[in-house]
Amino acid sequence: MSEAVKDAPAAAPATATPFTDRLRRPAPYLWLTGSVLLLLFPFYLDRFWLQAGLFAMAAAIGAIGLNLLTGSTGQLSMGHAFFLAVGAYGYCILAGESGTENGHALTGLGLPTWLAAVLAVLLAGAAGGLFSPIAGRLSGAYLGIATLALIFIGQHVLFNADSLTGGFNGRPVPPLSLFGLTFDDAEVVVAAVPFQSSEKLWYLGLAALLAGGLFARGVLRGRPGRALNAIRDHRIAAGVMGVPVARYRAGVFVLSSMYAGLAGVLLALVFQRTVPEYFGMILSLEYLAMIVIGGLGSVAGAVIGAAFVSLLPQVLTHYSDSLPLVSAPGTGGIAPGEASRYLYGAAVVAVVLFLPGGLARLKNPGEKKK
Amino acid sequence: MTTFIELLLGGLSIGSVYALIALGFVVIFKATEVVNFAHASLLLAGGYVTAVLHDDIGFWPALAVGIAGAAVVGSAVEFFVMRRYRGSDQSVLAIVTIGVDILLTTELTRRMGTDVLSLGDPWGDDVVTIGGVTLAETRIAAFLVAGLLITVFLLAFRFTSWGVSMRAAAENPQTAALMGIRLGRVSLSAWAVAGALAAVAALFLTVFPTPGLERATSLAALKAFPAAILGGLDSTTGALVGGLVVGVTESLATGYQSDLSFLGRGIGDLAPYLVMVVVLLVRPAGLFGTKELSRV
Amino acid sequence: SEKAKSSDDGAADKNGVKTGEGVTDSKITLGALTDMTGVYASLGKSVTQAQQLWVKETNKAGGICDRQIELAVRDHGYDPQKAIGAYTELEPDVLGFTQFIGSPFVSAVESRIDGQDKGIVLPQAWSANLVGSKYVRVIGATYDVETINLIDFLLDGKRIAKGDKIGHVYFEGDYGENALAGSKHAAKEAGLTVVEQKIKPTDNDMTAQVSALKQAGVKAVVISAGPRQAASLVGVAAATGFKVPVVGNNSAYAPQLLATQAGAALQKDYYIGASTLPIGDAAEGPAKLAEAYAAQYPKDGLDNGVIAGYNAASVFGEALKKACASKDLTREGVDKALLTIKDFGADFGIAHDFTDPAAPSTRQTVVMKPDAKTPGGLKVVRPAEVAPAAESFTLKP
Amino acid sequence: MTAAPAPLTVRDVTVRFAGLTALDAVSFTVEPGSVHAVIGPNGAGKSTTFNVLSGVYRATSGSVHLGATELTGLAPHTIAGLGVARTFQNLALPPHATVAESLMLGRHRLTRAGFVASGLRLPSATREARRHLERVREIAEFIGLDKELDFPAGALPYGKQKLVELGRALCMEPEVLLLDEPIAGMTAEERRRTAAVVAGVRDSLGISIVMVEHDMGVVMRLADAVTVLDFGRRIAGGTPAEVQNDPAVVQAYLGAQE
Amino acid sequence: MATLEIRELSVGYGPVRALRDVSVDVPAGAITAVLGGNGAGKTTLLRAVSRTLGFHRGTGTGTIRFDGRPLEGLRPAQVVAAGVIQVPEGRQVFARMTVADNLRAGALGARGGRKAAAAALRRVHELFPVLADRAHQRAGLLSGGEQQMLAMGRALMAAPRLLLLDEPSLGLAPLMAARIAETVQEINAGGTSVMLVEQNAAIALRLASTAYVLDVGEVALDGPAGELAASDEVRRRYLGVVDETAAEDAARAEGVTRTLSRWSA
Ligand SMILES: Nc1ncnc2c1ncn2[C@@H]1O[C@H](COP(=O)(O)OP(=O)(O)OP(=O)(O)O)[C@@H](O)[C@H]1O
Ligand SMILES: Nc1ncnc2c1ncn2[C@@H]1O[C@H](COP(=O)(O)OP(=O)(O)OP(=O)(O)O)[C@@H](O)[C@H]1O
Ligand SMILES: [Mg+2]
Ligand SMILES: [Mg+2]
Repeated sequence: MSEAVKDAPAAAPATATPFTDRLRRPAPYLWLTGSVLLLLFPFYLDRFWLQAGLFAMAAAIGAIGLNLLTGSTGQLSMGHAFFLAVGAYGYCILAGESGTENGHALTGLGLPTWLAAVLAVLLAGAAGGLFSPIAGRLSGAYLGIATLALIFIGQHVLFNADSLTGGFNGRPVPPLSLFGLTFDDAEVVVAAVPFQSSEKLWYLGLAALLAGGLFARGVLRGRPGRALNAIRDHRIAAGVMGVPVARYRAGVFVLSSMYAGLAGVLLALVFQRTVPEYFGMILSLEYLAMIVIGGLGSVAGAVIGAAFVSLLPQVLTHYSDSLPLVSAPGTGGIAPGEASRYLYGAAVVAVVLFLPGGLARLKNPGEKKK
Repeated sequence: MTTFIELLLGGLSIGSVYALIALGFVVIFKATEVVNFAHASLLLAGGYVTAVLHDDIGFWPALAVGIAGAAVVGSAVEFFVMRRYRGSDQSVLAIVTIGVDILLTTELTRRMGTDVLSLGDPWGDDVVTIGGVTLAETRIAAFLVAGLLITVFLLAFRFTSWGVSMRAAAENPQTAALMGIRLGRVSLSAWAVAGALAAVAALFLTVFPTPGLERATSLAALKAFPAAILGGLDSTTGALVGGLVVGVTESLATGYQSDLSFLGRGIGDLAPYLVMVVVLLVRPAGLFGTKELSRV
Repeated sequence: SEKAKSSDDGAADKNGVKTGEGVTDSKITLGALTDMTGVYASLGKSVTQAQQLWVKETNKAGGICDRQIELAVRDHGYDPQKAIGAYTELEPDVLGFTQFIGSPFVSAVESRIDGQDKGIVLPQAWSANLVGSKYVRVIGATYDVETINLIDFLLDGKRIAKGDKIGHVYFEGDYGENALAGSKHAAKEAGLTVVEQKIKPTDNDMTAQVSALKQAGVKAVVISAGPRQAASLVGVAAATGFKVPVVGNNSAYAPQLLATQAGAALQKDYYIGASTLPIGDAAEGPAKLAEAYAAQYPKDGLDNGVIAGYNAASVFGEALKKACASKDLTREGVDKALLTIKDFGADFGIAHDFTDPAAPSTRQTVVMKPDAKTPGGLKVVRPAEVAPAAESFTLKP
Repeated sequence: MTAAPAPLTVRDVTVRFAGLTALDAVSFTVEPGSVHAVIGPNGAGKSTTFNVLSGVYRATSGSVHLGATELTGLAPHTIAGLGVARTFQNLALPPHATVAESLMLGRHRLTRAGFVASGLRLPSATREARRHLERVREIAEFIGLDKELDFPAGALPYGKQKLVELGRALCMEPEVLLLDEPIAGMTAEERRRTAAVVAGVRDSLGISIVMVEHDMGVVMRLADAVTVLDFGRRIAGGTPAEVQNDPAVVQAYLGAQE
Repeated sequence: MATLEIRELSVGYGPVRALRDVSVDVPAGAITAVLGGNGAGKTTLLRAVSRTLGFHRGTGTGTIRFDGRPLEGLRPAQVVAAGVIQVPEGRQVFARMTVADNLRAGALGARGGRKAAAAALRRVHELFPVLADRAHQRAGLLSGGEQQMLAMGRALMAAPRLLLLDEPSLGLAPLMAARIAETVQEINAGGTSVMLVEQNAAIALRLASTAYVLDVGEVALDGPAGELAASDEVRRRYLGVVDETAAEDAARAEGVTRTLSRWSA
């Protein structure tokens, strides 16, 4: 080839190779500072903030899963909350002991809690697999609303299968034990700081989020990710290129359900009791908002979006006394609950408007979505 | 047997209200390919305007203003929000409408407070009895209005240039523009029409036998989702049939819940979704929807 | 770090009053976890405003134990995550909670309350599932007991008799299912049959339910749902010529309903039970409160949430006073004080007894009837009374 | 890879759509290692033939065999797995993915990494990706796309996009390559270059190529055999020269030569 | 006189410069051809005229006047209303609508009344009988060539004053391509000016009176079509006329020596 042809094009966009990608990421010390901060939080923040952070971590895990499905494969799902419920309740049923509570009989298998957690995630995946006749065949709005059916079915089961779910009462969540460490409220003093469930769970949440994030990133950057994107962009062409479309659609649905299941287990551990009300349609919509706000198809986006959507109301309520505009409840004016909804609604609209790639783009505007 | 007929007719009558709501979804979807989650809040807006005005200016003028008001709100949503996203991914747009819905619903419920508002309709709690079966007059009105509006839109979509523009704009905005179609005007009109339809639906959703308009009314509007999907998101006929199917399913499942109690009680809400899932398994684009078309 | 353990309990002020969380030398902070933007917004608003009124009055009268009362309010909008978050946030800084709307959320934190936090929580929910905790104390008759009393009212008036069927339309969830347990018990005692109709809060149209109940031939209907459902049920029943009495729990009515199409029907043959007198009652307690409330919040209507909220706050206040007297304003001290309150709140029609955590504070129910002419829209038709079937009923085995 | 490529046999394939017979008992055989052109007027059924061959459409009757393997009724991805690759007449490229990614998609059938291996970044997956990226570069260079590897395919001009399609199909290392109008929308010079690529593929890889093309010049130059369709029926077949002078073909397709 | 004047037009898509100072005239009643290789900017030029650059996030500077009236600042629909109709690249039929509805959509921008539309429809059916046969089929299911015919027919429904054609013969069989050429000539004879972008330079240069050659966003050559057709450069690059030396040149420049070996791993 002639020399002239080898000249790089004038406006070469970011290269796709992982290596150069790594170079473009913020300097390692930024990561280091961030990690150290995250690791130190339990020593300084009180339970409220830790719990809020844990909610955000669980949401982030769930959002990563949804983003695999909706962002990367173009399969709209409004049934994510259902799989969260499967994870949360699955864990309780598998780990809980049989017995009676408030006069209701509760069935539990009493498995070791770590095993129950793993099985609960698998159970959520299996639930996703059961839905694959639909998930493999439908797309777009039809799939979105078909998955809405899961929410209604789920809530119905949660309320009615008393002996498994505890009905409206919910079930107590057995604390997780891992390597002899139990994530309950029994105090363990670390560096003169009493560690209760939130402090302990914090590290568990971080680990789960990190693992989940890295895994999803690997999937997206690898062969399956390409196949998923191809299905999103051109279903028939994907098939002709050798991608088994229905199997991949079903597969990613299962994977995303497993992420939801993991998020559900973590949420259950934080809540310490499962409540059926939680796993409703609003929750599913919040997850959708997370991935759009953060950026469709990107792992970092899911995390950022989840943090945003899940922390915003908590922060606003917390500071409701000192924020202008927002008035304390019962004094007339805009209640913090309302203010946070205004903000959150406006954020969904505005982020998409001004940052078409989501908040994740802010960090690194040049970077390709992924 | 009379119970069955009573439940059936009751289901058809509430079903026609769902059909009206579903029609609003269908109009937006046909014109912009967007699933409009903000429809419930348009409904709330229309109902609210009617409710606050009827005491002062009478029911019919209030309803007219309510319809116009909801149309204006719909247009405003299009003009200030949706227009800026033209060409974005379908699911992104759907999620944007969720954002809009949150904003509108919060504002409206804040205004409504905790009241139950009456729309001041002239039908009151009058009923007609046909062969031992009683039906609320409001529901008969709803049935007639839904049938009429759906026929009108069916014809409009098929035969007017507005309908052609709308479908063209939905499918390929750029080429539609090359045909001289004013995209802005088309989608603005779609949103305005959807708003107006929502206001009409709001009326029928909140008059007797339901007590009135209040903050939870928008939740009831969600029942139009399975209706729209079941019928086919881009089909006006589908909206009608879907609405009726949902109404009847819900009514029968409720009425016979004692006999169905092995499924757990209170499956009235759930049954339409189950029917929807079964329909989708057989017909992935709903009963009357256009199948996903693709050839290479 | 700040979180590092330092012992701060057991501190005592200059008067020798022991203090703990939520109490300083000049201030007692109480929490209120309410719903002013979600499904229970109308209840939450009245309860909260009434409690704020109580705080104001109490502070004006010099506070309690030389301390001003402060109410920290968090609106969770009936969202579990926010509710639990708000509890976690306020718990370290308050002495206890005068209000916690949403019994599922109360259940969710109950093990924390009983296990470690040990602050008093007065939920605004009347589910029997909440009874039994030393710290979570339900004020008033629980839904099951209330329902038994309501059915007794019907039996009393000879509206139904042995062998009849009664319908029960109830919400999925805590409230409805607890009430159902009551009606089943009452039915068993009186030889009735219950025809169940379970609904969801999104159901606003009771046409199908009425059809089904009519077909089943029920002689009366119990409704354990929201005001809207009650209005629709009563309205449809009246319009279709299904003339049976309808009784509802205290949450199945709101005065705003009188302005709707169902208003007339509601005033005919609909009865509501509650553990307080209606706010519009001529008795001194409600009358004084109604006046003060109307002066403070002229724009807002009066409903029974006002009494419920005010009553709960006063109970807490009474416990604080007793705790102050025994020089112990810690959570433990207040709890001990509450356990000695035996006969409180009779101004609102019913005296409450908090000495036994395993029982509701009362088993009496006032039966009322909607009435457009009284403020608050309710008038008493049967004063506080306990049905024999309710005397010994317990939900928990 | 297989030493002796297999013939592709199309026997009596009929495809009917509601009220329309798009293919009517069409038969032809593609000899191993040859370039076989399918020509005919618009709507004759050429793309439909491709759609049957690649499994996108199901034949109403008739059969397709690759060697001894029956392709009829198999799913598209299974057929792709057997080594049949194709391009699309109307581009089917992901708009935002880079050219490199689009080409890597072509490697799908040759690679193994699944959700678990990719998610855990097992060494096997990483190694595999690296090796195949290398090959993708090679192919891109071969068809003259090496400069565009990092561009989003959607922003390339039409002609380049057609090349990406060709490259993606080549990346599947096919035994049979189906090209639907590979040089439409190119200037004469670009056509020549693309034709050279196609010829180069046949010569260096020895695979069978089935090509739909309206540019008779290119068909004449490249094709070893030609099948002519009209209204879904095969109206002629043979060497390019034979076909070119067939009066039926002239009348239905070519028109009076200039 | 209806003339299109493009002056100093520069267009960019984000960082990509697609056109640089391009000036083109389409005289009234004439056919003007624009040639150029892939990525030369032909489509971009047409987009700039029809004001649809915005759909591709493109921005431009320079002036474009039609009949002396500046087109900048108009919306696409207003350009159509002025009588400028474009046949987009790559067919772009409304796939889910029927063939008949596609044609109706084409008539939306027409200025004539119902009668004119009926006449136009008759004419289109005459030109492309298959469109009449398939009137109720969904356009997305047509074959590639049939879609191209539909795209062309749709534009004719609008009775344009200036027709912008982006590769109208793309994917058409030789017979049909000739038919299109005739049609273009006929339309032109009826008083419609035509700006023709074509890869098939032979046809384009035969039809056009003047031609422009774009190269990487700039006008490389322009002049009467006959003259251009005779020039070596155009003959070699666009007309496919290969003489000995040119072929050798080409072979060297294109690196035909490249080979691909079999993947063996
Ligand atoms: N899925 C389908 N449904 C209905 N008709 C179809 C379908 N696919 C193809 N057809 C019809 O079958 C006929 C053959 O189409 P095909 O695409 O095979 O033609 P072609 O030979 O490739 O033409 P071109 O050269 O124009 O691309 C056309 O008339 C087309 O309209
Ligand atoms: N949407 C777009 N985004 C970014 N760049 C674009 C876009 N469309 C075109 N370009 C770039 O602009 C330049 C001109 O493209 P254009 O499509 O106008 O070429 P063309 O002459 O029509 O080519 P072809 O003959 O292949 O159709 C090319 O370099 C192309 O990559
Ligand atoms: Mg074809
Ligand atoms: Mg072009």
